[in-house]
Formats: sequence, structure tokens, C-alpha cells
Amino acid sequence: MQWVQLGYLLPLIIVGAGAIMLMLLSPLEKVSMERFSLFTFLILLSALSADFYYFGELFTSFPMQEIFSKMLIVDSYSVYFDAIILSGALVTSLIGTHYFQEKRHFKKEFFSLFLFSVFGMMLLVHANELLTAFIALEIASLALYVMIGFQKIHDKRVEASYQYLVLGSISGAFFLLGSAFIYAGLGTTILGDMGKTLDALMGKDVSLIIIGGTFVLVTFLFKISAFPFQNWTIDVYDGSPLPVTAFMAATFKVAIFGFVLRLMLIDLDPIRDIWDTLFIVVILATLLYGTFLAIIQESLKRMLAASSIVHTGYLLIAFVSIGYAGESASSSIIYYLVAYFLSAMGAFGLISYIAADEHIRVTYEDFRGFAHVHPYMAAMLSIFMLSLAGIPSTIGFVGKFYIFTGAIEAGYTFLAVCGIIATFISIYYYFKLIALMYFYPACESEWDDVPSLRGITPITIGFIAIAVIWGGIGNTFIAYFPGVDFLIESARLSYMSLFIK
Amino acid sequence: MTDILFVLLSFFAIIGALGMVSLHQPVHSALSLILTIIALSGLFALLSASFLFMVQIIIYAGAILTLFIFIIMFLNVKEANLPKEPNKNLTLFLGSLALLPLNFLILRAFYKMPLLTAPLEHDFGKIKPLGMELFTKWLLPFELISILLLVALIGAVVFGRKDEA
Amino acid sequence: MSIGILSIIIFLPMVTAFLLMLIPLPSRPTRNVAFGVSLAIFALALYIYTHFELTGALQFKEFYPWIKSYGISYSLGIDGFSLIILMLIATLIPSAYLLLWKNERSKSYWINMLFIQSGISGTLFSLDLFLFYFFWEAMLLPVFMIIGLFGSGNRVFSTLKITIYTIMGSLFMFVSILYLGVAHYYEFGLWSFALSDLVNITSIARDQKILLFFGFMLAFAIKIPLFPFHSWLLQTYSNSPTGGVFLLSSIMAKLGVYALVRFMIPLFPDLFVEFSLYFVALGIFGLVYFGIAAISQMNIKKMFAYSSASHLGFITAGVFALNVQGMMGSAFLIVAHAIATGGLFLLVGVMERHLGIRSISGLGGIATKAPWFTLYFAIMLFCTVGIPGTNGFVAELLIVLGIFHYNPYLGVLSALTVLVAASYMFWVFQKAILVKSDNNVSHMKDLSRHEIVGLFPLAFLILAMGVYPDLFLYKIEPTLQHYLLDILHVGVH
Amino acid sequence: MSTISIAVVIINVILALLFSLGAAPILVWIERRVAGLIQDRLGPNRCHINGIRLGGLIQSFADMLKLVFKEDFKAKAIQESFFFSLAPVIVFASAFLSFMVMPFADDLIINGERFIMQGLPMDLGVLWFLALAGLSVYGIMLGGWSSRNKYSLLGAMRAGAQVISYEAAMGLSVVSVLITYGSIHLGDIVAYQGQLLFGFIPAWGIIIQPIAALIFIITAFAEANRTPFDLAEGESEIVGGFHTEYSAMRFGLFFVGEYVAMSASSALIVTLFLGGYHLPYLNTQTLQAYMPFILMVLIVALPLGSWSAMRWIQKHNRWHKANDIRNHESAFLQKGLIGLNVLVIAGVGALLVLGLSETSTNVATAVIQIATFALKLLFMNFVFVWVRWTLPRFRYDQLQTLGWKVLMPLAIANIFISAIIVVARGL
Amino acid sequence: MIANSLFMYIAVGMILFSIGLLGVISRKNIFVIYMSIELMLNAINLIFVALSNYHHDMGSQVMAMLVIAIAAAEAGVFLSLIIVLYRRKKSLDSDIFRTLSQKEAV
Amino acid sequence: MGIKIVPRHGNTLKEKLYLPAIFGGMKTTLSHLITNLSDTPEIKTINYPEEQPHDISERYRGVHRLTKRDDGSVRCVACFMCATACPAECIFIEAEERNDGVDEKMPKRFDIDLLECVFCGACVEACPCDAIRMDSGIFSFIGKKREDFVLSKEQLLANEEKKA
Repeated sequence: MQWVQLGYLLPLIIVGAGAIMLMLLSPLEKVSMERFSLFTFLILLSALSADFYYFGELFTSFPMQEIFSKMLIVDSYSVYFDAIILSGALVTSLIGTHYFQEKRHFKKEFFSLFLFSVFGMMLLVHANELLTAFIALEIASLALYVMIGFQKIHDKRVEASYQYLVLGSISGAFFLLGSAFIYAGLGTTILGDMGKTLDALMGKDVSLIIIGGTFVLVTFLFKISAFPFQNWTIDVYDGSPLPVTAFMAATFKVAIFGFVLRLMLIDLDPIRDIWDTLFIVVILATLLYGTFLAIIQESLKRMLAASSIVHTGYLLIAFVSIGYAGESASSSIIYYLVAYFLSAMGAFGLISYIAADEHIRVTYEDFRGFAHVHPYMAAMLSIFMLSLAGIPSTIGFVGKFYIFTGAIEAGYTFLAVCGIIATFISIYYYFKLIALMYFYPACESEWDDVPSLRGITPITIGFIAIAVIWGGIGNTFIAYFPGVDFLIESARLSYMSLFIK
Repeated sequence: MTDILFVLLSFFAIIGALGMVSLHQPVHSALSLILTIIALSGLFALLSASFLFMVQIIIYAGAILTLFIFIIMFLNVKEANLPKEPNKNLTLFLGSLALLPLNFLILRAFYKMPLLTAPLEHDFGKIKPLGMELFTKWLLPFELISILLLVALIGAVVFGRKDEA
Repeated sequence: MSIGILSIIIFLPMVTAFLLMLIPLPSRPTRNVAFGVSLAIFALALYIYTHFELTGALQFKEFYPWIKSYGISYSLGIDGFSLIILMLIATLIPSAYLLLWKNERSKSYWINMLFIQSGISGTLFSLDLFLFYFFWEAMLLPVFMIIGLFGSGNRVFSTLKITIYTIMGSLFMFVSILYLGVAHYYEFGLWSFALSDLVNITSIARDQKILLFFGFMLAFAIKIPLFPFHSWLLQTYSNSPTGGVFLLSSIMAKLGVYALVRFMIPLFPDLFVEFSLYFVALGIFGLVYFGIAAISQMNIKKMFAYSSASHLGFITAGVFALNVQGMMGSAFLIVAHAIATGGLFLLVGVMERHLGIRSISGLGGIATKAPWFTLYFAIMLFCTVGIPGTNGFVAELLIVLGIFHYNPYLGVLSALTVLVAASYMFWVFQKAILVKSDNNVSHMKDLSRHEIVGLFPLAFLILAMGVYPDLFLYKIEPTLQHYLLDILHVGVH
Repeated sequence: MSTISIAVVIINVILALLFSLGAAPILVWIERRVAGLIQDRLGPNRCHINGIRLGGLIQSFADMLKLVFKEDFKAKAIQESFFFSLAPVIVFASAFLSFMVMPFADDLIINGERFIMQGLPMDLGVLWFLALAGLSVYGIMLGGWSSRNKYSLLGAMRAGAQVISYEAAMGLSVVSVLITYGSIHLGDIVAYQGQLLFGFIPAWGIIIQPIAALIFIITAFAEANRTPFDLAEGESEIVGGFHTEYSAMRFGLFFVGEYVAMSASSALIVTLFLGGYHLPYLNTQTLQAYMPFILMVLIVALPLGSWSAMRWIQKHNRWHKANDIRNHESAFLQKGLIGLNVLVIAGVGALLVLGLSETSTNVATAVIQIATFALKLLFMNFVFVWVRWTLPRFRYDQLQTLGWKVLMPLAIANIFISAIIVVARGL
Repeated sequence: MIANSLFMYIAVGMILFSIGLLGVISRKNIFVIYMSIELMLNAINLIFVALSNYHHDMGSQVMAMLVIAIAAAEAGVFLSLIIVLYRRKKSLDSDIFRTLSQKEAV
Repeated sequence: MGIKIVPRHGNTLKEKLYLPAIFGGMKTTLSHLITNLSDTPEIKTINYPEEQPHDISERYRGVHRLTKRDDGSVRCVACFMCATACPAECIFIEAEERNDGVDEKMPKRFDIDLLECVFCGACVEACPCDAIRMDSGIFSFIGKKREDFVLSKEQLLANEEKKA
């Protein structure tokens, strides 16, 4: 029975239907914002639990093949990414609760858009066809554009939205052009078939596919803000509301990687090494320029935005290593995505919690002596900074360990060294914050407005902080509790599921 | 006959596009773009994509660009509010020079491809087979487009509505 | 699952520190608890010392898998060389508590001290390179905090500087470790980062091996610090609080040397031999260079900083001398210098607390005001200089001998340069302590009871080791024999 | 291409021209006369050519002439003179072209060759209409914008927003119709409507798809900018809307274009919902089968009809002054009618006597169908006029509310229902 | 003969695409920028349709239709955003939207 | 004064549908159309030039006229009251001495520009000596030039009172 196969799509269906339901509910006056937060949370939670039903299983299938005709795929890989995206969304909804309620101008439609964008991201991971993927990407992006510009009264929100929209559209056009060329060369846009056709073509002229693939990669590089296309990142991240920034930085990137990894591993595999040189240049430039940008920022939010560029560079290191060390490199990407997701989410979430009140600024200087007033918050923030910097005992360290191991395994020791150099420079801008928070006497008055640690948001952030530590040191000491090994194993499993025929 | 049509239509398409990027007034640009779009729809017809030919005119020329021109006129932009672009033509020229190699590369890849000579089925590009294709193989993207449009709709409402407070 | 004694040594301070963080105790009880912990660890260390067997093998091993998919394990063990340093730590840290008994009022100071102790022990015991790196970096954070929180001057800058500097070095080491792991995987099809597994690697080409060697070397050189990598040193030492300087100079710098011996010798035995000449030379050059630099310093803290660096260059030279004398001398000098420099820095801290100045020119005539202070100061200083009767003398003698065996010219050179140290140390002693000056040193008070008690073991050790060195050397000798004969294959001359 | 095919093509084009462009003066006349009669007054009835007034129809031609010869005035403030001149052309051309695909009759078969009876033999059908309806708004918007007149601009804006919003509902209503008919080709649609529903009701669109018909008619009003949706002109509040600044033939093109558009809308309504060129109960096959009988009925019916028309003319077509030249008109018209009768009866009689060949049957069928179509078209146009003089103009917000909140959901619901029924029947 | 060659269609498509790209890069008027993006999408449509003819596969005509729909969706959001921007800034100059790069809080 | 809330009508389904009402309206107009086409038209229009209006009231303000005294001379004394009262300022008077002893002044010129005039009758009201009236009954004044519409004293005097 093919209807049974819909069960595979259950998380997707729940999120999509939930989004539409919230949209329909939004004109009702009776339902309050708090209720909407709760609904969002519940929808995401149920989707996540539906997703975990298949988690850790090795399988691959095309649900409803007669109707959807291989445009949609469900395998362990997508289930794994679904889990990351959904937990990212879940965390966003939790840490955003406080922010959305403090800041005015967040209407109920926001939650609907939020779910739509989660839907788009999940779809992107499930997409098995270029155009479908593009539509999924557009659903996610359009929802994000609107979410960014939701608070129309702030100029910077609208401008960020505009900037992102323009650049996103251009990159989308490149994606389409790339798809057209790939289609020109291969005569199909379905992912598995493309790979087969390409295999058959090997030895002949594949320049069209190369050009097309390059254009698709341009979009990819843009969306993950790699070097020549990184300019938007800081401004857009800066202009966005903080939880949205967190969502964008952590979750969206995951989804994009989810799709492009699939594309690269399954379909463009025979000609992938063509882009290696390009990628190496991109990585070097990304690391260099991102680091430079991060150093010169004064605002914490902008620094985190710039640092996300650097993290993109690390991810790309693993990406380029896939060619020679497929398994460990791709699972290292997947692991690092989780690591970055947790750390960035925590950092952005905490700052959003602190900055929930309109007139508190979030530049470095504003954190002078923060630790003496709010020791727990400062401790959590330090943990996130350490994790972003990749200091041992945090998940960020383990993530970097895998990335660099993968790179060395693939023979790119040189890139690993570059990554290392970027890392130790990054110490400067992460530790600067810690230094400022701890090493200066507190100026009491400035921090009176910061809310005390109460409510769902700080608890969530606290859990993230614990998860960050646990991801760095956790293992199987505690029986049946997922630790580092569990994450790696499931990442490997999901990688393997790509190659089941 | 088709050759002449092709040359003419391409000429208009390119002229329209050039006008679009180089004219100062947004209305003029938009009208040039309409020229391009209509010429493109003619090219679609030449490629025996008759349904797409209609769709192009109905959706692009009839809806999207109408909306566009509507908004341009609606905002009633004064000359003073238009950006000053003193170096526009220079940048356009330099940019086109920069894009030449890219185009050359791409076109060279296509140059080797055989011509389209094989005769097409008589109902190629007609609405019925196209509909069959759309609602069987491409059903999922089609459905997803509806969600995309829904998101865009919400977005437009969010941006368009008045701020209270 | 049983927890071994080494794990207890590592985790007791850490757990205590976490508990103290959570329990809202005031500063004074915290200090008492921390001191208690350090005494407990001293007791455990004594237990280990007594039960240590006289072989070169690793003992008190512990092994638990950690990250199975990459073959990373939590494996601990000690050999003779570690033992010496363990004992050193176990002795020095309680003394430091006593010296710092009154002056540091903040609770977090003590907590950080506990963390540092944990980190140091972890680094000392790790047999897995991943674990080693883990502790190596983790050790840095509390140092960062302690300097940043309690330092003086431009402390934020200097903390950032030392952090970035050391992390830079250690990250290169990290890459090298990863490279070794990958090489092991390629050669044996298994992931492992255990030292015992990694030494089996044969597949790495020489060029890569050299790079890896220097990757490790960089981390250790920065930590020690060897000559070109010392620029963090000055500012950090002068801006750090007493405790921080004490830990940095007397313990953490020695860990660099320790790691050099512990990891580089088994991993790159051939390269170790091959490059030894350069490093001996570099060590001696450091000795001279830092010595001269020390002379030109007016700040007493900076001067000791350079002198410390100069000795560490000497120690390094001894390690690379490739014979048992040199190496044993180094081990001995590690202990001697740790004690002496640590003591000196603590004393300078006392002086600074009373007088508030560090410039040598501002001092003078302390001897009359503070006799106990002068006594201890003199002992420590003599030890540093290597006056016969102190352990410094024995150590330096051994090293010079070792280097002489290694290369007679260098040996002569090193013997001469030791004199340089003597000259400026005496000059300081004379200028700051003895000579009466017009400057106002009236605020100077003599040492308190805690401080006297705290410094006594140090002074005792200095003299005891100087008089009867064998007592301390016999435990380490098999280990060094093992290193030299079994691994480096160089005979004992 | 044979001579006949060329002839048929030419005839088709001429017919299309006649129905659209040629209908414009008649429509103007109808509009004015009907307006007058509805409001208890006379319409224009004086203008004459040698006494022949044709009930005032000549007035329309006179107005045309006036517009052609009037001074072509352009205000100095108008800078975009190219677009200013282009705008009426777009309106006119798109309306005119949209008429071109309406089938006037069933496919004509002459000597085994099949001819599609449309101005432009395209099979795009209703899409073509939608496309050109969408394009025509450019004319209005450009005209209003290039006039540099705030009233014109307002009118243009109104027209633009109106057309965009109603196009959606129109397209959706068409979709449900297409689902029912199963084809997009207008010929197929009309052929479908030649059937009988339950054996006795003509399967016209308005009976099968009443809601779609209603929505389509309403939106067609809006697309054609006719009252009650003529806010673009809104002479009471914005002077004349988009064509305030226009004069002479430029205005004339707008003016004619509006009627052509109305005519085109009517033609599409007729085609989609009123059975197209079919006489009720007489689809093409029946017509061809019973052709002699039908011709005989024609021979009887035509004189009867003419006779009552003549009676009416005699009674009403009097002039006040006895010696006015216009008094001759009555007699002229009567003579004309008699002449027409004689001609038709003679022709038909000759056909009947000589016996009907297949070709002549086909041609006769086509002629009858064209006549039917013309009558239906005229009726629909009359409805347009009738509604105009009955209903008041909408307020702008009401217009948009109607479009988005009523028509659109209704159309979507209708699609659902139609689809369900169609699928259920198909199963 | 010319109209029969895939190359010519691709060439026209690429020329249009490049012009669109140029417009995005070199113009400051936000309207023109967006129209350029639309032009790019149109050029891609032309390529898709030409390829459909080439491959005898109507799938890519469907793709072109989907692209049109995507363009419509983007147009909706973009135009509403432009209205918001123009109302706030009273300018169509994309260079004016520089609040972000200014060093400002929140 | 308060706000009077008028209950909203049209809440029944039939009324909300609007269509019955629309069809009702169309029925009304159609019935008018048919009646007017039939033998018994209700058309009120007169065919003007041929048929003249027959129902002009006596108080209808037509074109002005200047009244005369019994001796046939102009009654106007050129007091400018009418010109002052005129809202459209369409009366131009030039006075001159009246030497015949009947009165002191009389207009030398008395022009009314009918293109300016709004036919309000203010001048008639203002006139102290009933010299200007608008009871000529002329409702349609025809001219071929602008100048034709400026009525001079003579023309005004020539206008006769409309006879009932």
C-alpha cells in the first residue's frame, strides 16, 4: 500500500499542515501569542518525535513513487537532517519565546512563516530533483526574507530583508541556470538518474555539466556565505531579529548542506574533483576574509555573523575532503553542523535573551563586567564562545577534530593547517568577549534591565550549554545515553544510506 | 520565414533587455522589459511551445509586469527620488566586457551540441500533453509551488499591511 | 567500574572546584578546602611514589574507551619522569597556598587554582594523544582566567596574547596529532590515538615527519619558551598575579619539557637524534640571550622571568644532549628550578604586596627589615645560580657534563654561560636586598607564619637535594635509561 | 492554398472585422438608444443621410467622422508622447485581436477541406482572450500615466488594480468551465454545447455551469471596464479617468476599443455559456440533416417577421413636419425589407429547387450559424448596455472586496465542485 | 536554419541572462535591479524551452512554467518590500539603504 | 443631537445575494424599454426645434430686458445698483447726463455679457426703479460669435415681455 509510505513523510506533513493551520488561526483574536508559541512548539515536537521513529534505521525509499515519481526521497540521511533541522527549529522556538513576546510587532503570522521555512528546509533535504529542491529552497528563503523584515518599523530589518532578497534571487537564478545546463547535458534532473547518465557519459565531453554544476555550486556558496558571496552575511545577520539570525545561521545552513552533499555524493561524484582547486581557493579566501571581518567588528552580533563565515570555511574544508575521504569527511560535516548549530544557537539565543529589551546594546563594550552581575549567563556565554573557538571539552572542539581529521585523511593537510591558523586567530575575538565579561569591574546600572533567569528561554539555553559540554566530553560512560559516538554513528549511517540502491 | 522571425524576435528581445538596463526612468525600463517578454513569448512559439507562449503572455506580461508598472506608477516616483547614476553606462560597458569570457565558455560548450532537427510530435507543447506531464511526473513540484505562492502571499500581506502602533 | 588513583588525582580538584562554584562559600573556607585538597593530593602522590617500581615501564595504568569510532580512549599512566614532576606539583602547590594564604581574597582564585591543578595532572598522566591535547588546552583556561581576573597592568591584552600564542602552538600540535592518527588508520586500518599505537607508524615519509616533528616542537617551544617564541613571556609574567606567575614559571613551563621528552622521543626517535644538535645550540643560545636580557631589566619580576626562560633553555639543551647525564640533569634542574623560581616569584609577590613596587632601583635594604624574607630569598637565589650545596649546582653540573659529552665545544660554552647567570643574580641580591638605599622600604614587613611554613619545604628540598641528590635520582633513572637505550638507541656515555 | 481556402480565410477575417470593428458604431447606437428608451427619452435620432436615419444609427457614423477630423490636441505637459500615442493603440489592438479567435460557425467543409471559422485559426482558445485582456490594461495604464494628469493617473491606477484582481477570478472561473468541457479549444467547447442535457435541455454553459457563468460575466464586465465597474473613467469624481487628456482619433481609439472589448467579451460569453453558434436543439449535424426543412421554415418565417417589422416602422417612424426629407425613410426601409425578402426567398428557393449539394448544405449551415452567433452576440451586447443603465457604479473598496472575497473563493469552490463531479462521472 | 539551431537559442538566452546580471550589478535603482532578476529568469526559461525542444521532453517546459510561478512569488514579496522601502526612505536608490553598515546599536 | 444609529438593512440571505435585487432592477429598466418601444410610449422628450416647449413658467428667468418709461425712453437711471449686485460682473454701464429733465442720469451704454451672466436675477432684485427685468421668456439665445452674446442697450430695450 503506498498510502502507508506517507508515514515516511509524516514529519514533513505535520510541519506543513501545522504551518497552514497556524496561518488559518492567525486572524483569530482569541488565540494569544503565547498560545501560538506553544502551538509551534507542539507541532515541531510532534514532527520530531515522528522523525525519531525512523532514526537510526538504514533504509532508503521513494514514497508514493507513482504519484510523486521519484521527486521525493526518504532515507536515513534525510531523516538525520530532518532531526537536526527540527531540533534547530524547536530550539529557536524555545529561545525565541522570550524575544517574540518582549518585542512588539511580532504578529502571529510569524509563526506560520517560521513553520513554512522549516518545511522548506526539510523538503530541501528530501528533494530528489533539482527543480523540486529549488522550490523547496525558495519556500524556505522567501519565508526567511519575510521573517527578517517582519518588524517593519526598524529600517535595518527591512533593509536586511531587501538585501537578502536581491542577492538570494540572483543566486537562485544561477541555480536555475545551472540546472538548465545540467539538464542540457544529461536530459534529466532527477538525482539518481543524473548520476547514472553521467557515469555513462564519462570520457565524453561533460563541459556542460561542469558549467552547470559550477552554477549550482555558486548558489550553494552564496547560501552558506562562502568567500566571493559573503558580503551579505554580516549585514543580513545583523539586521535580522536575533532568533531569526540564529535560525538562519544554524539551521538553514544545515539544510543547504543536506541537499548539496546529496547532489555531490550521488550525482556529480564522477566529476567532483574538477572543483577541488576552486574550492581550495574559496576556502582560503573564506577563512582569511571571514577572520578579518570578524576581527574588525564591534558589535557582538556582527562578530558572530562574521564568524559564521569562518565556520563555513571549516565546513568547506570537510566538503572538499569528501572526494578522498568520503565517509569520514561527510560525517564530519554532519557532525560539525550539529556542533555549530548548538554553539551558534546558544550564543544567539542568549544574546537575544539579554537584548530582549530594546535599548540594550550588544557591542563588545557593553559586556564589560557582565560576569559580575550575571555570572550564570556569562558562564553560558563563555561556554558557547569556547565551543565556537574549538577549545577542548566543548562540542566545537570535537567538531573541529573531525573536520581536520577528515581533511588530513583526504590529504589536505595544508587546508587543515589553514583551518588551524584561522582557529587561533578566532581565539582573539571569542576570548575578547570572555575577557571583557570577566576582567572588568561591573557597571551595575547598565544591566538592570536584563531579565533574570526565569522562563523557558534560559532553561533551554542552559540545556544547550550542557549539550555543548556533553558533546565535547560525553561518551558511553552513561549507558544508553547518546554521546559523541552516537552522533558519529548516526552520521555514518545516514551517509551510508545514500548509496543503497 | 522562421529564420526571419527568429532574428526579428531575438533582436527585439535583446533590444528590450538593453533598454531595460540602460534607461533611466523605471517606467521605461519596465516597458522595455515587456517588449523583451513578448518577444520571448514569440520565441517560445517558434519552439512550438504554444502553451508556454500563452502562459508567458498571461502571467508575465499580463500579471507580473502589470503589477510592476502599477507599483511604479502608484509610487509616482519623482525625478529627484531616482538614484543618480553618473557612471551607469561606463559600468555597464565594463561589466559586459567582464561577462564576455563567461559567455564564451558557456557557448563554446553548446557549440558542439547537435542541431535540433528531428521532427516533433504534432501535439508537442500543446496544453494537453503538457498537462499530463505536469500532473503526473511533476505533480509534487506543482503542489509545492502552491505552498511557495502561499508563503509569498503571507509575505506580501505582512509587508503590505499598515503598522499599527 | 573502578577509578584509579591517577583519575582521583585529576578529578578530585576538578570536582571540588565545581562543587565550590555551586556552593556559595566565602573566600576563606574555599581556600581552606582547596588547601585540603592539595594536601590530599600530596598524600596520594606520596603513595604513588612509594609504590612506584623501579622500571622504565608505565605504571598505574588506566584505560577506558572514550570515542570508540575514532579509537580515542581515556588512558593514563606514569613513568619515572612523570613521577618526578608529579611530586614536584604535589609539593609546590600546597606551599603556594600557604604563601598566598592571606593576600588573595577572591573565591574564584582558589577555584581556578584547583582547575589548574587538575589540568596539569591530566596532562601529566595522559597516554592518549587526543586526551593529552585535551588537557593541554583545558589547562590554559584557568590560567587565562587567573591572569585576567587578578593580574595587573594591561592584563586583558596579556591574557589574550598568551592564550593566542599558546593555542597557536598547540593547534599545530593538534594537526600533527591528527596526522598521526590518520597515518595509523591508513597503515593499520584502525583508528587510534594512543601513544603506544602511534609509535608503531612506519609509513610516514621523512618530509612529513619533519613537519610533524616541528608541529609538536612548536607547541612545546612556546610553552617552555624556547628562544624565538618567547615574546609572550615578558608581559605575561609582569602582569600576572603571583600565583599565576608561580604556576606558569615553575610548573607549566616544565610541562613543556616533560611533554617533549614524553611524546617526542617515542614518536620521532630518529628525528630527535638528528635535530638534537640544533636544539642544544638553541638552548644554549637561549641561556645566553635571556641571561643578557635579564641583566638589562629594571623590573625585578621581568628579570626573574628572563632568568627563568634562560634556565629553561638550559634544560632543553640538557634534554637534547642525548645522554643520561644531560637528561637527568634536566630532570633535576626541572625540579630545582621549579622550586627555586617558584619560591622567588612567591617572594617577589610578597614584596610587591608590601611595597607595591617591582623596580629594582626602588628597592634596597630589605635585609634589615625582613630577615626571614632575606634568608629564603638568598636560598632560592643561590639555588638558581647554582651555588654548590644547593640542588641547582648538581643539576647544572650534570647538564654541563651531558652537553660536554654530547659536544665538547658546546659543553665548554655552556659552562661559561652559567657564569653569566651568577653575575646578575648576585647583582640583584646585592642591590635589592642588601644595599641600603634612601628609598622608602619601611612598609616592608617580614614573612608571616604561614609563609614561613610554606616556604620551608622548598628551602629544605633545595638543600637536601643539593646535598644528597641520589635520593631523588634513583626513581627516574630506569625511565631515562629506557628512553635512551630502548627508544633512541643512544648509548650511555 | 486553393482559391476557396483563400476566399474562406478572407471571409473569416472580414467577418471578424465586422463583428468587432463593424459592430462598434452599432453598439454605440444601441447604447445610446437603449439608454434613452430605458430612461424614457429618445436617443439620437436626427442625423441622416438623405433622410435615412436608421433610427439614429447614422449618428454614430457622424460621431466617428467628427472624431477623425477633429484637431488632434496634445497638452504641452505631456512629455512621453510616444507612450501617449501608443496607449490607445494598445487598447484597441488588444481588444480587436482578442476577438479574432471566436468561432462564428462550426468547421466548414468545402470539397473535403476543413476550415476553422475564426478570424485567426488558432487553437489557443480562451487563453488567447485572457492574454490579450491582460495586455489591454497596459494601454489604459500607459495612457493615464503619460497624460501627466492626476485624474488620469488615478483612473489608470484604478483600472490596473481592477484588471489584475478580476483577471484572477476570471481565469479561475474559466478553469471550471474548461474542466467541464474537457478542452481548451473554443470549437470543442461549442460543439459540446450542441448536445442535449437529459435529452431535452440544451447543454449550454449557463445551464451546466451557472456559477462560473455568473462569475465570468461579472468579471467580463470588469475587464471591459463597463459599468458597474467603470471606475477607471469615473467621470463624476475623476473627470474622465485615463482618457481625460485625449481628443480626436486617439480618444476615438479608446472609445472604439472599449466597444470592441465589450463585443469580444460578449462573444466569449456566448461561446462559453450560451451555446456559441448553435441554435437550441439544432446542432450542426441536425441542421445539415434537416436543411431543406429548415430552409422552408425560413421561407415562411422571414416574410412574417418582415411584415411585423414593417408594421412597426410604419407606426413609429413618422416625422413632425410633413415636408421633412426624413419622412421618406419609412418607405425606403419598407422597400429595403421587401427587397431583402425577395432576394433571400429567391436564393433559398433556387437552392431547394435545384437540390442541395453537400457543399451548399454546409455553406447554408455556416450562414445560419453565423447569423445565430451574430444574434446572440447582439443580445449579449444588449445585456451589457442594459446592465450599464440599470446598476450604479461600485465604490472602489466594494469592487475589490467583491473581487477577492466573493468571486475568487466562489470560483475556487466551483472548480472543486466541478472537478469532483467530472471525476465522479468519469469513474 | 538559424531558427533550427539550439546554439542560437542558447546564445540569445545567455545574452539576455548576461544583460540581466549586468543590470543587477551596475544599476542602483531597485526597480531596475529587480527587473533584471526577472530578465534572468526569463532567459533561463528560454533556455529551458529550447532544451525541451532539443530533448523532445516536455519536462523542461514544465520547469519553465514552474520558474514562471517562482518568479511570480518572488515578485509579490519583492514589490511589497519595495513599497515599504520607498515609503520609509522616499528613494529608489539601493545605496541609501545603508543603515546596516553604520555602526549602530540593537 | 446625538448619533442616530440606523439599523443596517439587507440581512436576509436574499438581500445578501444581491442578485435578486439586481434582476429586479433590470426587470424595471427592461419594462421601460419595452413600453417605450411599443405603441404606448412614455417618452417625455419633445422634438425641440420642431416642437416648442409649452410649459415654461411665468417666473422663468430668460434673457434680460430693459424696461421703458411710458414715453418710451429707458427707465434706467444708471445708478449702478445692478452692476454692483451682479455676482458675475457681467453688467457694464456707462452713465451720461440726462438732459430731457425726466431724470438726472441715464445709461449711455448698458451691456450685459450673457456668456458671463449666471441668470441669478440679483440685478432685477437690486434695481430701484424696475428698469431691468428677466421676463423676456427667451430661453435659448443663439449667437455665432462671442461678440454676439454681449447685449447692448438697444438690444436689451428691444426685448419684449413674454406674453402669456
